[in-house]
Amino acid sequence: MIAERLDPAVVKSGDHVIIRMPSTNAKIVCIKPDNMVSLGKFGSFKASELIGKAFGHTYEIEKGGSIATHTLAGFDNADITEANNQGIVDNPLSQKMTFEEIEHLKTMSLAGDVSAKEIIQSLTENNEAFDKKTEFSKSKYILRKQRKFMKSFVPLETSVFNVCGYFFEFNPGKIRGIRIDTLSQVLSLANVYSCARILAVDDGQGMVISALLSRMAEGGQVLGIHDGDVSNYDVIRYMNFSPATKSRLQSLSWSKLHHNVEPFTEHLPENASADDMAGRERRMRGHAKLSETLDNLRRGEFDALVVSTNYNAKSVVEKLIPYLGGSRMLVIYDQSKEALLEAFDWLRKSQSFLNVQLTESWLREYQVLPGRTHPTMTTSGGGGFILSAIHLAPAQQDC
Amino acid sequence: MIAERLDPAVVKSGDHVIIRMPSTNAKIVCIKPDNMVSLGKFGSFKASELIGKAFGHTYEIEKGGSIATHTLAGFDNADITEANNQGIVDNPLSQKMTFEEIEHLKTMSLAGDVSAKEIIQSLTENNEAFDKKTEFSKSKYILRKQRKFMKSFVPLETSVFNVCGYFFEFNPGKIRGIRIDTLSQVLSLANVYSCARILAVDDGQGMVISALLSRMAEGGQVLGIHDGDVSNYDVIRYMNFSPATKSRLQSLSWSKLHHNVEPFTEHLPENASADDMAGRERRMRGHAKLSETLDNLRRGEFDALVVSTNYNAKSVVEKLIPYLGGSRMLVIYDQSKEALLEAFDWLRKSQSFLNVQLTESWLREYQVLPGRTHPTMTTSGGGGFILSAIHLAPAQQDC
Amino acid sequence: MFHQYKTFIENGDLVVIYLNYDSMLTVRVATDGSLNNKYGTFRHNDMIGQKYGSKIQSQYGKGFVYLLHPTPALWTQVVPHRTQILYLPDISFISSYLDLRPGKVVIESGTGSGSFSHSIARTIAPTGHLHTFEYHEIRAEKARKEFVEHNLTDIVTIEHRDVLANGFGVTGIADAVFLDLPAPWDAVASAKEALRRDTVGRICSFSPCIEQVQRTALALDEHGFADIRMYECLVRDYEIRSLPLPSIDEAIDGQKVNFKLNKNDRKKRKLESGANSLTSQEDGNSEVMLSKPVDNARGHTSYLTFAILAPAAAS
Amino acid sequence: MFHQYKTFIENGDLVVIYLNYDSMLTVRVATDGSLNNKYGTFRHNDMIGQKYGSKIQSQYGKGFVYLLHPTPALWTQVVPHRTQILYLPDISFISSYLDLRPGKVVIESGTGSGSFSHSIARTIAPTGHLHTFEYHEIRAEKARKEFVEHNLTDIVTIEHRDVLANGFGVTGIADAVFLDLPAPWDAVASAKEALRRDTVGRICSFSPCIEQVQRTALALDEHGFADIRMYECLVRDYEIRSLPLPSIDEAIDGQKVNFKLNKNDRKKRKLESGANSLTSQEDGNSEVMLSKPVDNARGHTSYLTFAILAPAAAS
Repeated sequence: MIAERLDPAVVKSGDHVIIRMPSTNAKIVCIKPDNMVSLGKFGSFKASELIGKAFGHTYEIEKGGSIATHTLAGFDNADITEANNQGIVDNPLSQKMTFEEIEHLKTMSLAGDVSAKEIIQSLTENNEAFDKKTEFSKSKYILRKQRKFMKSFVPLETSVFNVCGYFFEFNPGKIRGIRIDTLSQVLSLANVYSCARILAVDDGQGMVISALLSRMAEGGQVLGIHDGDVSNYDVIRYMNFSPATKSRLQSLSWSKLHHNVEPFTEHLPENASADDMAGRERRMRGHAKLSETLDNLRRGEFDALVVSTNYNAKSVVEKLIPYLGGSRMLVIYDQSKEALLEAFDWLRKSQSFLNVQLTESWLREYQVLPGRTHPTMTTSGGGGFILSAIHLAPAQQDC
Repeated sequence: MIAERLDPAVVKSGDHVIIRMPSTNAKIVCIKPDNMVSLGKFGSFKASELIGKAFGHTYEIEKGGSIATHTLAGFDNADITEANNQGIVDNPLSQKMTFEEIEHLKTMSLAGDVSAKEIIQSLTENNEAFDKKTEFSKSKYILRKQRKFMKSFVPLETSVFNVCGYFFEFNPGKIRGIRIDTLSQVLSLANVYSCARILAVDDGQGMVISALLSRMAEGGQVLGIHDGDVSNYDVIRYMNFSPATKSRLQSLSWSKLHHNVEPFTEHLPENASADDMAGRERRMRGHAKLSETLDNLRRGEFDALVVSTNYNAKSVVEKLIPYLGGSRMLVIYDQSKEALLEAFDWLRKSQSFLNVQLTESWLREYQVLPGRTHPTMTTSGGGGFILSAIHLAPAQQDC
Repeated sequence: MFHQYKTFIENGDLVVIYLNYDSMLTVRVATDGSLNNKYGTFRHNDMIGQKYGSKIQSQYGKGFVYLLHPTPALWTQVVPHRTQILYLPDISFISSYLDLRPGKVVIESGTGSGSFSHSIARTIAPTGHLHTFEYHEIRAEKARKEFVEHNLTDIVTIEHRDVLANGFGVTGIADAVFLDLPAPWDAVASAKEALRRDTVGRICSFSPCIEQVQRTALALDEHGFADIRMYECLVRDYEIRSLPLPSIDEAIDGQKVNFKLNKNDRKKRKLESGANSLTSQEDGNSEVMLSKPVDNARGHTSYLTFAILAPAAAS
Repeated sequence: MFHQYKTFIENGDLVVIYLNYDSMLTVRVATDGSLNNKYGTFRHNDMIGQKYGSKIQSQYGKGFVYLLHPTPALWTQVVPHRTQILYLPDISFISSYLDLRPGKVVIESGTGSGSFSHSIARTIAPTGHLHTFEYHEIRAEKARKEFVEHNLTDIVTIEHRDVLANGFGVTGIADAVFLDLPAPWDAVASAKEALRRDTVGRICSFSPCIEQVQRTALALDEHGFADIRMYECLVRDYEIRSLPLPSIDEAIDGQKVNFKLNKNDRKKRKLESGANSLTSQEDGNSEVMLSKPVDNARGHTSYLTFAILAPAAAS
């Protein structure tokens, strides 16, 4: 009953890992044994140090780029009601250490000669106002300084949740602004499951296709239709997918949609060079792959059609609907509602779709701390829109 | 320093009052001494009974249509953690009273022969499962029954907040779907204040104009431009405005926008009848009023232009912008974002506006009860969109 | 059915009968069976051999219905509500956060009406497993019956059990734990016990009230869970209308303008099933497509509290 | 200035200098004064006599700025932040809920940075009065100075006072009380004391954390306030972009498509002030107007807890 172990227990050499820093900044790095991983002002550590270590822990960077597990503090009990105390006057002069002294400590910290804890201790001891602060203010002060000086980080798996969150925050344009809640709804609405055959258009560099692949097992298949000659599904390379998972993806250029595959007829002259022969081999493999992909497409009856496109959505859907099976889902994502309205209207007026819905997802994160629970003060403006519908089977002619 | 007393201390004869019922249903009634006010299944009471009584209290309807102040129960302390108790099996058979017996009680209650309290007591005493219920379930059960049987109500003032809330809930189409948070933002953005001169287009039956008038004092003025021959600002009649407040409103038909006022030249024949003379008087007053209104419009330099229209928003704004002063606000409301996009684009490209903003308000209500605090489970889908901009003064020619 | 699509309807299959967007039901197709509703009598024999997604006529051509393939999303819309159920936005977000994929082992408590269970099973099949626990005996029985009818018994094990008193009875096997309990904090210790310790374990607690979140977060913190984060997820539905937005010049010229809502869309929706009739009335070409949020929306379902349990020992 | 518009700028007036949508400042115009910024030197003498809403050139024609009339909404954008301030959505909603209108008497505590105070004063002028209390002495002094400079002293009285310890010092005069305090529950009794009892009194408490709401609601209930309701209000800003949305036929035909964002709008915005140059580049006509929420938004300000105090005796 215990299933195959899927989750990476520890960081492996060659993995991509998301490194979350105390500033809540993050970066994706590829862990190669000989590299140093630089976290800017949070220091650098040897990638080899992380190999074999568990995800989800907090590690502190020590002298020489080694790392050690860091114990997290639990909830503190500072009281919000003291947050606004009458006597305190904000004054940068209450810090007795000079700018130069603090800079010196920072340099020593980067070199690993002094720990963040020691810096923060120095700062608080030399801050005249610190003792006058309420517990709430003290806690806030220390947290702020920790974010500034702690040379610690948490390695996170490149799961769909984490990768989508990473790009949404740091490069939303790359993934067409799809937020993880919206992406999750795409997966649910499209009824993605282990051995589904899915037709997909993903002009967001493969974020959607990565999510589809992550839910696939043996028998599952994703066929991605892309513009240009080669697909740009860059996001996939961060996912640490197994070769088996990667093999579930086929891709086809729009320009080949109506392509007729002729038999492969290239003949080499008798005294062909090794290069010529290798070239023919390559072209033959390409021909076979294209032929196979087109066969797959034209077999039709796909289990879902999932679209995130820079083109006119209605024009895309019109072209691909013939390949979608009956009682299967059409799911279209876009950042703008206006980009979906024409398709929405067309789907509703068509006799081939049921349950046509245009929805917008709404997500809210909270800070949960004793006495200080509230929604986060800043948030994303929006996570995108989904247009979905149930596709009907064409009327049968045999009765 | 104590200002003029504005709020109605008690219900006056002829007032409109919002009656909120235990079901959270509500209705607006006009309190006339000889009328009965029917609240359907919650009974009827004599309007005269409410005259002189204070707003905001809960009144219970007693035998013969009299009313008495009802003491509200405070917070109860039912515990949500018991909400889902294992032993309870929902079973309508646990009620020992028959359908007929309960109906009989209801009839007696409507006649005032038995109080809601007594009915609920009968129901709980005859419910076998009641004692097995947790405190949470008991509290929920009683609240549900109170909503069904309590013949009580709360009279509310027809303030802008209450009237907008009433129509938004029960007839949103009438007020073009404007929600009170959005309407409030219109007032702030337009910088409405006591003696402002405001140009307004309100195709939502006067909800916006009512809100503008409510913020006016001596010196303030609202000029409403409407389609058709006469304005339909029906909402105003619910507001219990004083004659002085009502006199701050002028209105003008769009069809008169370019009207040239000629001197009033109607002469009566020597032996004119009383009717003829009255007619001439009426037409002369109408002529004077139109003339005055057009003078006011053409004086221009209005302090705000506030628009809620069924017409193309850009076409409306283009016509009225010449009458708006410099450094004054243009504020346009609509239910649909799409209806504002053309005007948005036009304003941004124009050199006559600064700070062009398209916003959507978001409002959330919560249930706050000990141990059971959460946002309300159902809500309105949206409250509308506001397009606003600062209007610049035309470049001066004199330098 | 729920984790394997079919193309044709066969005898014994479960079919979702779609009347309109808020009226669906399920039937198990049986030779010579029939379904009666206000649109007429529909013979199961007419369904057998049809493709999923087909429209079939009633016996005397009075009306029609659509035959849909069961999916967890449709099941959520037709499941008999024995409790408050989870809807698609929460289901989707929780599934992603808990990183559910084929092969994962999941614990759910309580089972409730089984709406989420079907979705979890679909996502972790064919190699994963869901252990779901329900302390209300009748609900547990009903859910068990559904899992059998839906051929989910190889993916789902349901147990009638008071997990607050007795724990989950498993140790170190779960990739993820989902709690939908009135007092989730009392299940945190058991959840920790049930989670794997060789990799990151994940937990989600689903509670409507903020006070439950506050207590659960404290319990998670006390038991060594980390990265405690809380979210809410909802969706907003939009409708579109085609409306004329005439220039104000028409009013200035004194023209009468008809602002009536184009009722086409509403008609179209009604015609999704029901009486046969025509629907292809074209829009006036002066109309503009306007969208707005549907008037009444779900304002809250529950707060979603997540945490991770880092592996026992960092090597 | 804040409750009476003027048309022309005179010596001694307060003017909001608008550089762009997120950069504004105020100056008090004085004969022979000047303002220096990166767009050049702007002479006050050039401002005097101009209409509010005019654009003026810098001394050597290098750049320009706009001269705006002060309003509470603009003041909210330029006010020196001595504390967290209230923004327009909360200000608007609270003002409506508390039914603020000319003639109302309002109590506010604390004054904070005075953002809301200016708005209240504008709304209740000329016959209403705001009593505002601030327990932080320096903040109180700064606010007092602003009220004097802004000619609000006939509408606003500010007092440096610890209202938790000493109450508001007034009885039965207020139509509405607004609390923005870390421990608002401790001010509920004083608020009740300050409210009129001959008509419906209204109270609003503004608190960022839900625990504050929970305690305040209990205190309101204990002190006999009724109809305790809690809200949150935010706005979402939209931006529009003109983008080409070509038919997929172009990709099928193998054409290269340029999806680049039309930068016009951004350019336009930059040109709101600053260097003189041209801006009237027309959009390509194949582009579609698309809106989307601005990427980063305010996710929370505070919870707004309201209650009413019904009149003392129903006659």
